[in-house]
Amino acid sequence: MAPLTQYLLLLGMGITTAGLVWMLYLIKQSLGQTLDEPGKDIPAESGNLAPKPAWLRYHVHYYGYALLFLAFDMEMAYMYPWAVVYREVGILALLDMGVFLMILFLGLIYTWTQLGLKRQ
Amino acid sequence: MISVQLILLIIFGLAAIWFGWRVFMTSSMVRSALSLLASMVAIGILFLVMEAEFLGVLQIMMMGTEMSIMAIFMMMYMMDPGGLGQMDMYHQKNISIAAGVIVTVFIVGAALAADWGTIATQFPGPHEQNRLLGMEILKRSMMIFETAGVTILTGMIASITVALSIKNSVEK
Amino acid sequence: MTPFLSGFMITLLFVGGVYFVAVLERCSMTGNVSWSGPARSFLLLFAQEEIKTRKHDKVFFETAPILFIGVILLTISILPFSRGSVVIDLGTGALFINAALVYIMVALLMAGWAVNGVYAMVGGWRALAQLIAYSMPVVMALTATVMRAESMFLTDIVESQQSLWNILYQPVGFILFYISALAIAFLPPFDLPVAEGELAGGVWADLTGARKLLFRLGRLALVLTLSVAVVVLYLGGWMGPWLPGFVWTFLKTLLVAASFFAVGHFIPRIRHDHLLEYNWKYGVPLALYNIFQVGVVLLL
Amino acid sequence: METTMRYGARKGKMNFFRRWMAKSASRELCLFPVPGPDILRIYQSGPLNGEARLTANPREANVLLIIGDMNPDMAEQAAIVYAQMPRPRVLVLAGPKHLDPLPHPDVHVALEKDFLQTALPAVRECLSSLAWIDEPEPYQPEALVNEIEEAGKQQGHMHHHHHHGHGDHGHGDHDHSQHSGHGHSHEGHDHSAHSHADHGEHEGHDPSAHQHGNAEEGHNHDHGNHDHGHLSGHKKEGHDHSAHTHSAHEGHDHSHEDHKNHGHSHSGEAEAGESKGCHRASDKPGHDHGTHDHDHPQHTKHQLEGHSHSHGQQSGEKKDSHSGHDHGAHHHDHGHEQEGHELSGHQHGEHSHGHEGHSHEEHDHSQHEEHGHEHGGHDHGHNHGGHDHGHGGHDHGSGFMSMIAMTKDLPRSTDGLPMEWSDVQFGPFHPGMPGGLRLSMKLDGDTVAEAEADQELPSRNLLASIPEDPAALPEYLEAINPMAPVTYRLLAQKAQLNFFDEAGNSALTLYEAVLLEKERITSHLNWLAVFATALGSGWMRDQAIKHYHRFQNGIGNMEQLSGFIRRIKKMPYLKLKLSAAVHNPGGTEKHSEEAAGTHKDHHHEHNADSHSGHCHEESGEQKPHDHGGHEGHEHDHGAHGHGEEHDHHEGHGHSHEGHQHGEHDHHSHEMHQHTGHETHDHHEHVHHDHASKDEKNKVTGAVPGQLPDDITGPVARAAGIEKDHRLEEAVYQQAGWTPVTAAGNNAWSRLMVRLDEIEQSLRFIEKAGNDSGKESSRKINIPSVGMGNGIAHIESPRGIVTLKFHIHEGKLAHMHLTTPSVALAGLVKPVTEQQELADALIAVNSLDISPWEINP
Repeated sequence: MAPLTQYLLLLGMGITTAGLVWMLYLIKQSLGQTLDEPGKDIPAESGNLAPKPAWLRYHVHYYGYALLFLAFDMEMAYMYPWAVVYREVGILALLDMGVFLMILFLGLIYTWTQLGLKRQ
Repeated sequence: MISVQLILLIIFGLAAIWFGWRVFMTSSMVRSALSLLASMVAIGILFLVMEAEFLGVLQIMMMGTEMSIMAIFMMMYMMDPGGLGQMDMYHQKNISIAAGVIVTVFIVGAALAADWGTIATQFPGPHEQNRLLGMEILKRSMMIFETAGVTILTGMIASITVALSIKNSVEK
Repeated sequence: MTPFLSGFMITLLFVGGVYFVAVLERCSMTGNVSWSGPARSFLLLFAQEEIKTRKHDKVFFETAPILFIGVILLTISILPFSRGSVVIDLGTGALFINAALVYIMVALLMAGWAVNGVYAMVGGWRALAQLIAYSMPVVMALTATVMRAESMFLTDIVESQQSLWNILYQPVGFILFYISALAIAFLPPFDLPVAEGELAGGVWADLTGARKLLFRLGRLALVLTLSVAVVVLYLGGWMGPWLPGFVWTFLKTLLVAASFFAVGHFIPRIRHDHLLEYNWKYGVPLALYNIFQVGVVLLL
Repeated sequence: METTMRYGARKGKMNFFRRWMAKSASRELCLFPVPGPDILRIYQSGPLNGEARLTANPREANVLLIIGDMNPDMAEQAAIVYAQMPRPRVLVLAGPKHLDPLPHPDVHVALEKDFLQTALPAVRECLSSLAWIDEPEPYQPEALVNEIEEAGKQQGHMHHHHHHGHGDHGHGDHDHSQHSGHGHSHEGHDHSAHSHADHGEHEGHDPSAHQHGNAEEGHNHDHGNHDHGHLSGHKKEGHDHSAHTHSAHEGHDHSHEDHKNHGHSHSGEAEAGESKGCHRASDKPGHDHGTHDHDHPQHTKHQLEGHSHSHGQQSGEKKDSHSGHDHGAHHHDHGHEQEGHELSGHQHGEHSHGHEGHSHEEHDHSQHEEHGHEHGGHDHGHNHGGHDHGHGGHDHGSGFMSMIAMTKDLPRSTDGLPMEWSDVQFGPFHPGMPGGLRLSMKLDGDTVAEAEADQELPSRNLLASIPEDPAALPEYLEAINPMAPVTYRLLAQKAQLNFFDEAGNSALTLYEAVLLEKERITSHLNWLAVFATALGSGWMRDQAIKHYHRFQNGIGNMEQLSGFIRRIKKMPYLKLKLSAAVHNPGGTEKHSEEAAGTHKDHHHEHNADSHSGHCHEESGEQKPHDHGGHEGHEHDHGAHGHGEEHDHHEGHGHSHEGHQHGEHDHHSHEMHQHTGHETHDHHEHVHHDHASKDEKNKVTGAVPGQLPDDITGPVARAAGIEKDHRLEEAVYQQAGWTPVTAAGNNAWSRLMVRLDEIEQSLRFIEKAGNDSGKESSRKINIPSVGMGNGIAHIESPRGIVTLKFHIHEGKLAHMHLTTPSVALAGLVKPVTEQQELADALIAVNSLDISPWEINP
């Protein structure tokens, strides 16, 4: 299969899924409308009417990890092509990637020592 | 096949631009961040359409997490992240419009003026591309690759230091 | 096998697999096997009203379920069920799995945000935390399988296990991937985004009717997908004596899926901070060790 | 069964497809039990096997199951649940025929054992035949509609408010709409008056505030300016303003009076200002102060939502006085106005920059620290936050919104970031909480900033009518608390004996003790099921339910239960989850305390060991663990408990000596704490970077510092404090009974204590089994006349319950019940502070607060 055909297939699958979901919605709609009642549209909160919208400045306590993750995420870009040719290149690849990963690992250890590996 | 590619290119190119525009047209921070994600995915699809599979998939994968992480920071640091107040997202409107127009003109000009050469008809398949990319990293661009490592390390240390400094100063 | 036949087989296996996973899930929840239970659950949600919460984010509310189920279907379509029986054999299959599964988190995050309720929102952001925790070990474990196969084709990865399955060749990688798969599918003990006793359903607490149905269905498909992924990457895929390939895949998949549900029964829900901490303090170094180990063994 | 499902059916005609679907789906019953699954279990004789399942939230349910009568408040919340359920839905009332504001039930059954077996077929019938009807009616009871209107107003406000942000509206009317009753036009200068008063007071009274002195001064000044700007909008208040400032300067007493003339908001401000000086001096300011504290975190939101915020507060705590309310609104308006200013581009730029920079920093700091244990100079920091904010706005008058300016007001998290806190309710119908318990939290992201268990009794309507006849007391008390009916009945009988019986022998008989222990087992198992739900362990929950039903039916198997308990103790990760050290950024002090605990332990332990070699099985088991373990906390308590335990033991023999001894111990303990404190601080400073283990740690569910004296029951015993009323009962003494203690004061040790108590009770019952016999025929002669008091204590599964009543002329004149849950509810705040949401819920759960005895 030519690569482009594959992508078209993937795209087609995505569109088909969306179409099926849309059909599901249509069938569901034919089963009756939602009756509008007071309180029904308020998010369920253990028997309370949630007093206000939840969209606030939500404090995400793991932002330290998130930053670390961003840095490590970059490394993935190199890892995959490297893995494909690893056997072909041999020891040089191991050393190269070893150095690269050691550098990253240093960053992890640094964060660790800075107490960054915990909830903030 | 070229025509299909062209159509897809146009569709997803426009989608990328449209989502990019949506980034600024919504007042919800999370929606804004995820609009950017959608725009990036559209660009990733453009890579796929141009049969640079690794780049495309990588783009789609990395942006998924990175834009989500951007969403948390946008939500944490912006007022009214939900946009329920219909607050305007743009400031200095005139300057921005001017800058936007100038840059667009410049880019379009550059694109039209550049000599793009002949369209490649023969190119390696995805697997071969991956292999060649790996070879490139390990042979010719090894220094760049290792430098990138050090750059990432610097970035990591810098970001952690900055992020934790507020906290440490509070604790001390 | 002709493409048509293999397509048919795959669809059959997929639908049957999802149903079977549904039975397993129900069994893990209620403790007794009920073959008609999932169908009744389906009808219950089907007959239910659609409730949209006040001031919800319309775009997210509509797209999150589609995105969720969509990426799962795309993922399963690139997984080989048997030799030659794969819908799309992508040249970067191993990477694609990872890319698609990232969007599970995005869908959860969107759904959590869309509802505009605190329970859901906490769940949504927990989903992101979970991804930040498990993502690195998954990527690195996948890389190690690619190293052995010298290719990102999933079929090549299966073929590379001809002599020895990856579960034995790189056990550390298998353990990391297996645990991460649980986290990707937010199954207990990693069900933080939808924790019942904490968030009363979290991300999908306020979804009803079709949207809930899509999420539930999507999660079943997700469990199946991840089980197949574990089989393909570590359990030698379709390989096995006597029986045809797809039967082996199916059997192994169900075994893995059953084990997925069993694990959660015996471990309490992991704490959010532990999840992050353990993954970064132990998971990442272990994953690096795994790469190193595979690298050394490959060169010997 | 005559029902129409008017409020439960979907609109539409029944056709073939729908009928088939409804019929199939009707076999899938998803129950949402109200008040909770734990109450439902009491009426079940076995687990729900396949015929129905319980759901975690009303959205998934198609059957709302109301179990028993409940007070109007709870009924209203049940109505909310009903309203939030998607149709088709069935309402089942077990017990009451009708419960306002819920509609007429679709299925009604008597509240009896296994009522579900009669209810479920009827429910199925309803769902399969009436899922769609032609004329369904929207369910809109008045109570609900009113409440939602309130909420709707808030929303409207929010919008409104944000438009304000753009500067397209005047400011005044905003307020108007909200405080229709109050003097609405004073916002701005009110505030100024307030600030002045504050200021004066600070300099005069509050020494702690001095460090902020200079910042404040500049502050005040600027603020005045600002007000002027504001007043241009509200012309007629012009002189009021000046008057205010004056009065404020003269002294707060004066201003207070002055304010009163103006209306609510004024007095509110003045009081708030005043209360700073005299916190708990008089009733009224104290109260205000309370409300003020509350305002604090919400204050943040004023900027964003201002109004909705104060509203929310009002609805959340109806008891709050108006003053508190107004105050909140005030701040809001204030900040808000500035926003308007900024955006409309008014040039107020004269104000200096310097302000926002440094004073701000200090400020936040103080605010942050105070927030944990309010009271201090809370309002103080608060007000200033408000001021600062205004300032920032001015500085950036060029039309660009400054982040620094806008975030000044927000409460600071422990990492110093300004965030908004959301008010969330966990209860009364939360799947991971005891049914009926209301837990409200302020969440900073997913971390608990503040939590509180509402002191509201689910069966309050019962309590309102104390029976006149003393003979009816046992039945009456039995009905109050469905979670421990036997205990409460025994309690009443004991009190009666204490009063009426000539012999004056109100001690428990062996038979009664066995009953009590049986109830302890079932109570603990029922708790375990809820706890396991919160933990997320399906296996543990299912097993606990299974064993619960077995014991309830009297066919409990000791072997199997012991096996189950052993498996829980060995469950992987459980101990780590419940007792592992967590990072707690807020608790610098707590940490040192804990570390100090480690120091002090050693001494304690020495004492204890040297005094007697007697060692408890439980503590013996725990001790090696603790030594190996990494948390000082557990360790500390282990030793501590040990010490006390021994004291107690000796105290039994020769009470005097034992007592003295205990006191002595206590002393040394305190001293050590001191020294430990200092040394530890030092230590921390030196090794700041490597202190991954010495980090500020907190353990799930741990109570910082000393456990309050009024805590009894398993929670106290888990902290090593041997408080158990059974020690004073002859039956137990004869059996050589000693209480189970643990050495942790955290969720894990509480779990362990309860599990061990289950086993202990089993052994007790087994031992008593031979000679307990039938109920001894103790007849109580209840005379028709007489006067006096009756009193009884009993060790309930949650701690010591005390009943006192006063009888006048043969009639029950007065009754007072002291229950352990009231004291336990007081622990909610300390155990949840700065915990992640899940940990906080587990911590609260580990206390086993029974909502049925929370505010008798």
